[in-house]
Amino acid sequence: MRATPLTSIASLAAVALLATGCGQGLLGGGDGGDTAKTNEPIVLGMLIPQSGSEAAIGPYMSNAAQLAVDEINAKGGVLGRKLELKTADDACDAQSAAAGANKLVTEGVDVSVGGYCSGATLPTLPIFGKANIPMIIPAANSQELVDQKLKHVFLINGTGTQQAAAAEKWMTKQGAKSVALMHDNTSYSKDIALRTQALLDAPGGADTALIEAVTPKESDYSANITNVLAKKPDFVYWTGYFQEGGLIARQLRQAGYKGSIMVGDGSVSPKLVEIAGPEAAEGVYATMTQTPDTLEGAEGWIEAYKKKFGTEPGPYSNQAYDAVRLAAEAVGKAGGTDGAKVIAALEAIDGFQMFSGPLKFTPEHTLSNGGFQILVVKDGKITLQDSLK
Amino acid sequence: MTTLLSVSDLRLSFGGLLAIDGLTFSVNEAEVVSVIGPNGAGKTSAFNCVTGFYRPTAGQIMLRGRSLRGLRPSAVAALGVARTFQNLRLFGELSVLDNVRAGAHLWLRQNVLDALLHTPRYRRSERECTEQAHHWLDFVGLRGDRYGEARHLPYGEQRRVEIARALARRPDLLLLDEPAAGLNHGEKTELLDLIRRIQALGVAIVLIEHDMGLVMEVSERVVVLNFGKEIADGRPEDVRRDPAVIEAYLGSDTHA
Amino acid sequence: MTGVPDTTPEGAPEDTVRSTAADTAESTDGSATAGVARAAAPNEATGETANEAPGPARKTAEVRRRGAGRPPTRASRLLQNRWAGLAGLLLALLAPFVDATPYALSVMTSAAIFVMLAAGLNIVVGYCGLLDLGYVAFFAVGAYTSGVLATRLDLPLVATVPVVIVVTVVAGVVIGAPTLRLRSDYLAIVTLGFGEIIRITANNLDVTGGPSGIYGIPGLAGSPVAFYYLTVVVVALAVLGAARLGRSRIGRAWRFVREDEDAAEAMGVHTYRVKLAAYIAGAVWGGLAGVLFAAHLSAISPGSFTFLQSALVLMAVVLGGMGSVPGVVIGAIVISILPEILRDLADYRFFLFGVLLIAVMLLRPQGLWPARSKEVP
Amino acid sequence: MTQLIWNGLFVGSFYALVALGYSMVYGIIKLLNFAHGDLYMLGAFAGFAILGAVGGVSSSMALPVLLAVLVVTMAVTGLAGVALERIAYRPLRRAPRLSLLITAVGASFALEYGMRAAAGADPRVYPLRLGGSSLEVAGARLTLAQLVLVGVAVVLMIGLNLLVTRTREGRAMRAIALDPTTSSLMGIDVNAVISRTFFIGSALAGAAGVMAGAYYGKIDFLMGFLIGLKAFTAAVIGGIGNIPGTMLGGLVLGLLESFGTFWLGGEWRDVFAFGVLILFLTVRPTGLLGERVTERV
Repeated sequence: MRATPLTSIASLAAVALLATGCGQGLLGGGDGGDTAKTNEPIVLGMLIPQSGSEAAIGPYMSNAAQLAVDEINAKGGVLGRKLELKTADDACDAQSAAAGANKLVTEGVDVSVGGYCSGATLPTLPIFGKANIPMIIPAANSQELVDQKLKHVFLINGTGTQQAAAAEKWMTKQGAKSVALMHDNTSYSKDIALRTQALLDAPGGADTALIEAVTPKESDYSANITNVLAKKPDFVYWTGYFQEGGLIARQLRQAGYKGSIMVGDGSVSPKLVEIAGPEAAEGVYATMTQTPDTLEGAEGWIEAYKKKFGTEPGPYSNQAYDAVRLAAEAVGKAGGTDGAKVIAALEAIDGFQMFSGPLKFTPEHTLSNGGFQILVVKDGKITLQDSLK
Repeated sequence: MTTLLSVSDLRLSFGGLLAIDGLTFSVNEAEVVSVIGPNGAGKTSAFNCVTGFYRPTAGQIMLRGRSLRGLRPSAVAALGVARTFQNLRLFGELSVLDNVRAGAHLWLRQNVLDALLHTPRYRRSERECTEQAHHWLDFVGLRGDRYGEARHLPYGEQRRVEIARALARRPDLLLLDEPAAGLNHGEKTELLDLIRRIQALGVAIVLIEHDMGLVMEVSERVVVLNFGKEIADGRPEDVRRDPAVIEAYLGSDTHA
Repeated sequence: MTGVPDTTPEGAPEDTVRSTAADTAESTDGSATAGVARAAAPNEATGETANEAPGPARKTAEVRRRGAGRPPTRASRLLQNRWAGLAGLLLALLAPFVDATPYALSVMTSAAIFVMLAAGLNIVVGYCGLLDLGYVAFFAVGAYTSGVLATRLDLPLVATVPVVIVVTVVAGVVIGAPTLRLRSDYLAIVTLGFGEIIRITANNLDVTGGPSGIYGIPGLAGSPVAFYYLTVVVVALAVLGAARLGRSRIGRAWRFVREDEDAAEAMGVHTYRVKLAAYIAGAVWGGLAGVLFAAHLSAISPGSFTFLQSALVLMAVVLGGMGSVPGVVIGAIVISILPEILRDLADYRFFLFGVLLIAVMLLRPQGLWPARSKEVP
Repeated sequence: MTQLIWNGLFVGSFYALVALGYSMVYGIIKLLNFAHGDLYMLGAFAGFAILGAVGGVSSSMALPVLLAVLVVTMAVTGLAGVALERIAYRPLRRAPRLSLLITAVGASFALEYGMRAAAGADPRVYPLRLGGSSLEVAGARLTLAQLVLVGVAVVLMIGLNLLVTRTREGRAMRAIALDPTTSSLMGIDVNAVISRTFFIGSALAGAAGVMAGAYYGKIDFLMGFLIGLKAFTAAVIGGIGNIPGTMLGGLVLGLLESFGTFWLGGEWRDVFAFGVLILFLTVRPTGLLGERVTERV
């Protein structure tokens, strides 16, 4: 290319201006507004980790969501319109999440049904908010999402507060006296630990022996465990993920700890048992929302999922499934995809059946009932111990 | 004649090894003094002590009555001392001109804001800096490409650039560490001329050199080192006849 | 790069060469007299003598005429770099006319911020030759300082900028002062350690919002388009500033240090201070990029400031060409846009980056768009 | 108290094993092999693959099988280290140090994310584990497996020290560390010795990887990153390039972390470790046992 600079810049400018005619540019004008959309599909957007440290979670959620979309479409869709699911990767990272959210907005999403990592979900709130898109967040549940009191944000996973309440209830029921809380210093895990501590601090029942933070992704937690055991607790509650949870359970037992161990919902995975080893994992409790495994009457659903995707559903599959169904319900009630109307419809919902039970949102747009229950590792399998009802 | 640099009772040891053992000499303004001696006699170590690259174990180094001991090399340079290195130390990937501009670092008056805003002062100082760089390259008689990378120049030319860089510092004292090493006969003659012209600018020169012809030709005084000790200090013709010097050189020759 | 004018002296109109040579003389190391000498150089053959300089400059011109017979590509090269910059800026300014969807704007804004980071790291690594593996620490310091001040004290984000500058300068000194005396490879690990310390500290403190960070940070402009333009202008100024610093006294000193610390010291360059200056400049650039980042995302958390981020910025600098401003800008754009285009390959991204780092170092250490080694007189 | 000391020594012996490779490579070619921690990860995965190929093993045979796997893995990671040096480092031996460091960072990424592409992001669990009962010694609780691992580490380290101080090979290494040019003039095959150094250093890291896999059970593609940094810290504390110093540095760092966690809380442990690194580099860059280099200003 031997053009002079001036001509090449001029031609670039010309190309650019021509391209604006295509409609996406600044001079392209709006895209016709909602009126033209009556026969187009209703687009649901799902932001989930498809790469990065939490990449394994993504398919569980998007598959289940797709399952719900297909089921609803098979019954004729909503308001005569089909549902369509679009996913974007947030890589569990704020910047990727912002780009992904903007991508979904650009693709004309009507309702957002994604959000797994709290840290990555936070920056997407204003992006969807500005575009007047309601968000039904299936998994992310940190308190910061609630604290902003945003009108367009609804959480259908149990919150840290609710999980802490379930944990405290079970500890008291087990007659725990002195509880050690361990977290991995991520927002999700620390939040549950601090909220549990607040509940335990109330007079009566068990007391908090200490809160111990560990560095995630390490192998040796003996130093932390020495700290914990120095306080002689009779109950240890780990609120982080299964990778460390398995190691901690194992190393606690190796260090001679005889009391109870309980883990949070992030640790509920067969890998926990594998990492800890069957002996150390035996009898470990877990606080967990209802899963297909523990839900009576969900067998058919699991079958459908397996038939379609060839794998078992996993963490947050059921919440993602419910998020899509809830979105369809709200759009149907609102009579269209107008953001404000859908939000009003969501707020008005009462008794919609979900895995976690009949739905009614609190004024903060969280579940009135978290649906947490207690699981236990029995013969190497995670089974229901107590539904706490 | 006023004394410019005086070194007295300089000692330097590395671990147990005594590299310089009580060196005393002085250099007057605009004087050419050579430091000679067999390999490993401590000549370059003495240079490094004067220019702040080594910390002497004991002794005094005074430049116009100011002690140089304990100063870092750049502070020594700021007091008017410039040097070349035994093994060429050009900024190889930078242009020849930039190499010489390094000499202007100390006297160039511009600050960060000037550079960011391209103030008239910035333009003026950059202009002056480039002019000076060209001037000193002309002065040393560089024939090669001034805009290309310094490492692409032939060896002899690189030597010239290094001297031009030191001169751009506008020093009062110039330390040349074996400037004739690797030069051919014609280049040595030019070097001789160059040293005289530098001296004519009023710059004192201390020269480490193995080429005795060159040393005898340009030096006003010669200091002879052997095993870190000073064995002679005087006019070239006197030193040449000094039995201790002859012994040192013959002795070292027989061992070599 | 298509679209970057690839001019040759033959191709450029004569009058363009002449007029630009006069008004861009300041943008190179060359001076007005050098410019004149250039005009008088034999191959230029303009026949104009009006610009002939008097006295010594004239003489030097003649000497060079004798010695350095180089083809006069410099005027066109100069054009090329300046025009490349302007063309890049124009491209950035026009891009929203092609695609102004929220997604495109978000990606382009992120890319612009990343360019600023790379320009800052280029000062440290490219100019000064100091390997900084924890550069993201300054990015974090800038983002957190503005975010905390804006949300806790209800300040507009612009008002936090002076504080951010002060804090990042302090951070640069605190991190640089103890470490810059070390050998270069120790420095690499120590900066990595500092990067981790900053991130973990942000994660542990309450004032920084702990692990979930800060949310609800006000923006800097009303609409995404306006913010994009603001970012482009700020980043363009930052890139220009870094380039200008690189061509000044301090910038040359950085290169002297990179090439040979001892020789630089011998010429009176206080290498420690000069390195610290590079560090501080890098810190300020990174910190200001952090402010843009906070405004862009409205929420920041420790997860955005991991070692991976530092490595990505380094990758951009190395890939583009260490020490080369246009190279680094292109490197940064490639590194930040590529994952968006190749979202499906996200899992292989870092593997490819690693292989690419090795390949670049083995096969093309000067990068995609190398720094000029030959000087434009 | 004794528990803290034992925890520190146990973790420290892992640090020491990994740090030795760092230290040897640095000592001989002044390269900070940033990818060294990833050879530890590679070792863990190699051991995992070998165990998977061997199939089920009864628990009574666990120890001998693991020792055999350890030896094979050491050979595998050793060769990987040699290959790494040949491909990525040797062509750049005369290049500026910055290029070499950047290459090392690239190698680290390629190994980590290459393993991720090959084995997935999810952690893997060793099929064979060193469990065993625990016993109490002077108030510290330790398991037999821990004793075995520390024993293996000590044997490896003593062997290495003998190799370097007593053999021809070791003399050649030390000679190259002092002056590669002269060494090659003296007839030492510099390339071969450097290759062997990489082999030994990488094999030690690989051994540590298998031991970690067998003891802790969980392995993942990023497990080498942090321990690489810690091992570097250990090497600096002890005196990089100095073998007994590096071993000491590993143990000291393990103890510091153990006590640091106790005093400051787990969330500050890494800040504490890196703080110690920076402190050492500022105050005593030669480490505890490193000899002082000639002072140049």
